[in-house]
Amino acid sequence: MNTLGFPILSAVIFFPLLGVLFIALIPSDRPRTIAQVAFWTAAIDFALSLVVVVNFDATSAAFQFVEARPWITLFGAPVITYKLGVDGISLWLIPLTSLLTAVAVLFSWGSVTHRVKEYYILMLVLCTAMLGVFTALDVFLFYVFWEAVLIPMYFLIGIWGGERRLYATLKFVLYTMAGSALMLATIVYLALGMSGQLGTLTFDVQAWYQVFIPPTVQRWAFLAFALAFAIKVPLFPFHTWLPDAHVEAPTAGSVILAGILLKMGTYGFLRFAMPLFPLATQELAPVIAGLAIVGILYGGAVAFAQRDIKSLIAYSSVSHLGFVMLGLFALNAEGMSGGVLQMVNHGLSTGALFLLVGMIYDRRHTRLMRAYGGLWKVMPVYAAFFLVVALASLGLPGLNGFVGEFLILLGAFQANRWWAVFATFGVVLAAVYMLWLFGNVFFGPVKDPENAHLPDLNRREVLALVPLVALIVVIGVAPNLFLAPIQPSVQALVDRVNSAVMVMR
Amino acid sequence: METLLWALLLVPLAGAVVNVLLGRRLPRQVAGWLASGAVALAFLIGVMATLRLLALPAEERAYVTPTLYTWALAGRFEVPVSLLFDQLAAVMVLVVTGVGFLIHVYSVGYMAHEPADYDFRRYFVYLNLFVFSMLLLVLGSNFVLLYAGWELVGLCSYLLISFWYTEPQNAAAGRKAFVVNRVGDFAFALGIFLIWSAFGSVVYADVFEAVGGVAPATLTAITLLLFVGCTGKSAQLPLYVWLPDAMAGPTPVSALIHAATMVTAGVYLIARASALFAAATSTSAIVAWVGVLTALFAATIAIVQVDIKRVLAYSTISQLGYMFLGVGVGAYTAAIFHLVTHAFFKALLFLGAGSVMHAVEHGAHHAGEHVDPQDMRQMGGLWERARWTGITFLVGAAALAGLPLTSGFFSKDEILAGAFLEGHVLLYGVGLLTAFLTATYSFRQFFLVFAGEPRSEAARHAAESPRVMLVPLAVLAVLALGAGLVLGWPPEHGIIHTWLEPAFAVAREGTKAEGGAGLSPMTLLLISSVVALAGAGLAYGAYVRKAVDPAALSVRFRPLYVLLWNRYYVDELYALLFVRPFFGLARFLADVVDKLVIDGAVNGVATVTAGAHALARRLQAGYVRVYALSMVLGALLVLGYLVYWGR
Amino acid sequence: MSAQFVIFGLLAVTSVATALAMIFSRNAVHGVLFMVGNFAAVALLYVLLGSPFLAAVQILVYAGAIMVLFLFVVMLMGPEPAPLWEHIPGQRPLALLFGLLLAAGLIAAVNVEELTGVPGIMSQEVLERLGQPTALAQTLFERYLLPFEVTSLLLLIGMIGAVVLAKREKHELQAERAPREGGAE
Amino acid sequence: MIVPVSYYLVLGAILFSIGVTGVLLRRNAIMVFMSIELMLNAVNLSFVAMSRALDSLDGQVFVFFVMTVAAAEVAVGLALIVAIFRSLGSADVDDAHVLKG
Repeated sequence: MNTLGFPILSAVIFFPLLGVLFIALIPSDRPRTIAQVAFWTAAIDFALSLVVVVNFDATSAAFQFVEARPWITLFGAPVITYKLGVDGISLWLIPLTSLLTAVAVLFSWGSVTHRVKEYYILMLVLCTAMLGVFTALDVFLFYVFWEAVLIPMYFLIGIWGGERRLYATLKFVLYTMAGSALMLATIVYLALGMSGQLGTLTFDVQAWYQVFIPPTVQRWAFLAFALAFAIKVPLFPFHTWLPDAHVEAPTAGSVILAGILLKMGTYGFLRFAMPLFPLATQELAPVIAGLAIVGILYGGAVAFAQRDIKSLIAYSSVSHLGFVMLGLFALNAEGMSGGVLQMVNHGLSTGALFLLVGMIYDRRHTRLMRAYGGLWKVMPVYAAFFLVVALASLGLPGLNGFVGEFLILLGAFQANRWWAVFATFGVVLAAVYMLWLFGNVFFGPVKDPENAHLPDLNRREVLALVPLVALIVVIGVAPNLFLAPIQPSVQALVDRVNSAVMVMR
Repeated sequence: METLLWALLLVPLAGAVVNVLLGRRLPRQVAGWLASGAVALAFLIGVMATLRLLALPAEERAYVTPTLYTWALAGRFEVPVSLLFDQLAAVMVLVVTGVGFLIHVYSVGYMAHEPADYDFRRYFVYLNLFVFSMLLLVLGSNFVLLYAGWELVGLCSYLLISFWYTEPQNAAAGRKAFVVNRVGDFAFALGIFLIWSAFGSVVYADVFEAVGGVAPATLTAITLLLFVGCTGKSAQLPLYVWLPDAMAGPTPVSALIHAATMVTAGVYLIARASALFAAATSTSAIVAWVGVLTALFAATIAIVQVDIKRVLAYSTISQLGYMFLGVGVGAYTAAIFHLVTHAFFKALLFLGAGSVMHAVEHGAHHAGEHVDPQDMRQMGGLWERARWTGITFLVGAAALAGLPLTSGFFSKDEILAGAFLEGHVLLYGVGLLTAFLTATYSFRQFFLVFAGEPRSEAARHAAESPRVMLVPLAVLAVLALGAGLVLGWPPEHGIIHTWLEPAFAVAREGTKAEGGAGLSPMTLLLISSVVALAGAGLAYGAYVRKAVDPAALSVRFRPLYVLLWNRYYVDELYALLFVRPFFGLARFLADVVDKLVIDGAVNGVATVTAGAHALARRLQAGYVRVYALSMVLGALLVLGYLVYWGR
Repeated sequence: MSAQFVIFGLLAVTSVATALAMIFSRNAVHGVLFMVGNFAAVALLYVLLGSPFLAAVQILVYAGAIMVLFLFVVMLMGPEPAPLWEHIPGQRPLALLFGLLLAAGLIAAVNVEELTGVPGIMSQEVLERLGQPTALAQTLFERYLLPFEVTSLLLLIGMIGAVVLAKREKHELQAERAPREGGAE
Repeated sequence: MIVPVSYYLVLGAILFSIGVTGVLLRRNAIMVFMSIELMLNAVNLSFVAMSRALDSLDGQVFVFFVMTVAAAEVAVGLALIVAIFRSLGSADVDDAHVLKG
């Protein structure tokens, strides 16, 4: 299975920890060195994740680069295994994670000045945990990584955040924990329940796939999993932690939060909730799709009413993630591939948006839209980057957002025409609030004299943005490069969900 | 051929890219000429490609390039990236690049006074990007590529309308254009989804071949959705509201995007999908009626406007309405013919208007007086001061009015004749009325600007524009004057007809001319001439000879005048119906629903928990010995259990 | 009744009495002294159980080192103004009640009958055999070598912990010193 | 005649309970601590007695370890008490009921 003969996934996941070790040895009065080491760690990790991408067999739906080692053994049988693997669904999330970490670290050079050492250590630990979430093939291992992500994020927002950071962190952590606690109970329940059919107690998700779960159990288990994942996504109406967390988080935290953390929720649906409980998925798909559509429209409308740039983007995330969820629960290959791709797209474009907001925040120390205006004249390079990213976010053809949204809506249309009708209106709203934002910040006269002499982007900031923008364009122009490896896995999942229903009938 | 087409598409894009990357190191004039050169090259390539096409037999003049790469493949959905070059595309390509080139050249002069090099370059980057997007729209071999181009031209339109972004109303106009277009695109996208689920493909060839196998109701739904998309992009009722505001952009932009090319994309789309529309007769009727009513509606507004560009904007809406009338009644060739001539004369008029504004601004600068350079009430007597502009403008106005033998005359008449001969007498009647109004307002405009005495100091000191602006005007004037005769004579059998007919062969199959009330095409031609001349004559009588006093009329029919002056209050109505409710709803959702209801529920859970823990907290007083006590109690309970039940 | 019973009885009474006296003594110094007595009594019980080595260790470590430490700290902190009232309601009666209940429960759990029924193993012979320090050493350094070494680590950590805790923070010292210096001038 | 093991166990139980009562009753941290030592001693006594009864040395070894742990515990615990005393000015366990420096 592992064609490389080398535990590449473990290497990718744990390489950042090596960097942590290294940073721990650097005295904390040398913040520059620490930042550089952190950046190079993340950058090399990105290179390692490219090794995964390059060697990935795009024609196969199977898990690849699988590593399995017993971790916790009970009565001689490995109950919990350290099992990793990648398929088309998780493939792009890995380079995305390491890339965004590298970019966020690079950005932080300029804006993090106190407790530098702890900051970068937490960033790298966060990277490891997130990569673990996306590669774990053992439910228990997944859960461990899932919760491990919370800890560094908690500190990142709680220490380097804004004024109301305590409220935001508490809300973020409690909300997420509330969901995942229920999931943990369900995981244990399922493991015990399945041990009868499997003959052994195991948390190996591939083994779980083989088990037929009774419909009632499926429904309840699906709901428990869905709650945990829906909070993370966040699906309407579980979204209110997101704006608070985003507004208070430091820029890099927002980038990671929007870019990757939210994808853990949608990924959870794809990897666990949907394949494990196909009947319940089929049964509850209209409900989830309905919530997704409400989220699309609601997020768009509320985003428009925001005065704070970050919170506008946060609500736009609610809208965009609504698209992703709609794509997944269209339950056909078109919508689901769109959804999987849109996860990556949203990570790139919203990550870039938060970076851009962070850059202006570092200069002016305010996120209120009305404090700006006419910035195009002052910072033309910045404006150009912002324009491209904003356009990507509102789904302009030729940029990445369009591909995902189009496929999602196409899939939704196939599943239920009215879904598509309402959801497509979200695209109109996206134009409304994004152009509203862009117009308010960049158009008009320079109202505030403080804005008149802001320096344009420096080389480091441009360097942080270029890879994101380049990917935004590449995905927009040639999305098939990215869609092709997704296809087999998505098709397998769709077949799995749909065929289960046929068995029932 | 393949290389040729890809080069055609990519040359303007390359121009934009080069200007973005290297522009800073080049002198500003070089940037402008580079952009113009790219479009000129594209035009030449377009000519070469058309000649190649001409070498083929008429039935085989549709070349589809091999797929360059698959844009997207997901499930059964596949979008190949390939180009289609047929007669229709050839016409569009030549118009876009030809007129586009002239406007680029004109812009080099027009934008020369732009203070910042950066803005000058930015302008040409947008223009090149626009030409690329428009070519993508025209050349794409499937609906998705068309849609991509469709949205990209919308973007360029947005960027160019709000080009002078320091004025907040320009920014607002750009946003309005984009958002209204998005509303149309919303339906267009749904149309594509429906096409795909009905036909299983989005490639033109696959779709048009299979029209027969699809239920008529589905076809009607598809075509209606596509048409809603067209009303957005081509500014038809009810989504036309963005176009008058779009005049906030630089005038050459209005000429290129908001008159000659982009706004005709809707007509192109329907012509391209003529196989679908011809099969959906009820949609075609709707298209025709929307078109003709838009034409009338916009013409009535145009007749009272005083802003030189707004008159042209409403006339553009009106003329686009004619084109939709044409495609609606099945006169596809006539519609495209009108598209071409309209591109010439409307670009000419806009550029002429730009030249007028340029002249007046010059005068205002000279006289040290501040006037709105677009207000026709401040002009007059420019004929002596800007002779070349005047002559070319006159040609344009004549073509717009449809005076005999000008290009507009032939194409417009053909649409009307098409409507009449297909038996739509009522449509014909409304169209004719509109033609009369068109002639009136176009000459009203000409006389207000050029005739009589100057009505302001600025107009008195106005001066002719530089040659770089006049040359394109002259070229366009020749085209606007002669294109109709060259391309469209004799009626129904001109060059353009023989060229385009095969492209619409499928669509024409079902419909047969029934010969309405027994009038021959020549008679219709005569009626059109009389109507146009009458309209022009009315304007002459009112504004030159003062035989009729327009001011007195406006007092006499005051309510009507106020209604027209305020453009039927449509903007206000939309603000009342859509914009303000949306603002209110968004605010309500954000401040009440989100903060109080949803987050309130979340915080409510937190409050309940907090209340519960206030109780539990009594136990957690922080006194170690209380903890110890409870620990011992627990130990006792375990012990008791073991002692009494454990045996 | 052998002498052993008599000695056991005496020691048992002594240990219980000293323990009670300790927990009820108002003065901490007295408490420490009662505790020394208690430990001594327990040490003698070890002798009675045939473990003279453990008894010695008990005296040395507990009654010696640990008690000295306690005494030292008590002295360091000085006499405590012990308030007589109890401000946690019900703490005292509950404490006594729980103590009694615990004693009763534990005694019941010891299951006297079963154990008294088999006195055989605990013979004089066993006592003598197991009492040898060599036997103890053998067990300790063979079977329990690793735990033994870990214990040493534990002690080291305890030492470091005590040092760290006792060490005053730099700013604390400064804060303390500053007014004093100010007063000297 | 040898004293039966149960006698020792009962004695251990009584001593242990007295220790527990001490912990619950006393507010002086040192006294609480001493009561804990009392409990440890009671357990040690039981260990030694059972070691005899079961003819095994393991119990005694455990006593050994308990003593070591107790020593370490006393060192750290007393240091803690001193630290608390220094910052609060009291060794009353009830005074240290807020998690705040």
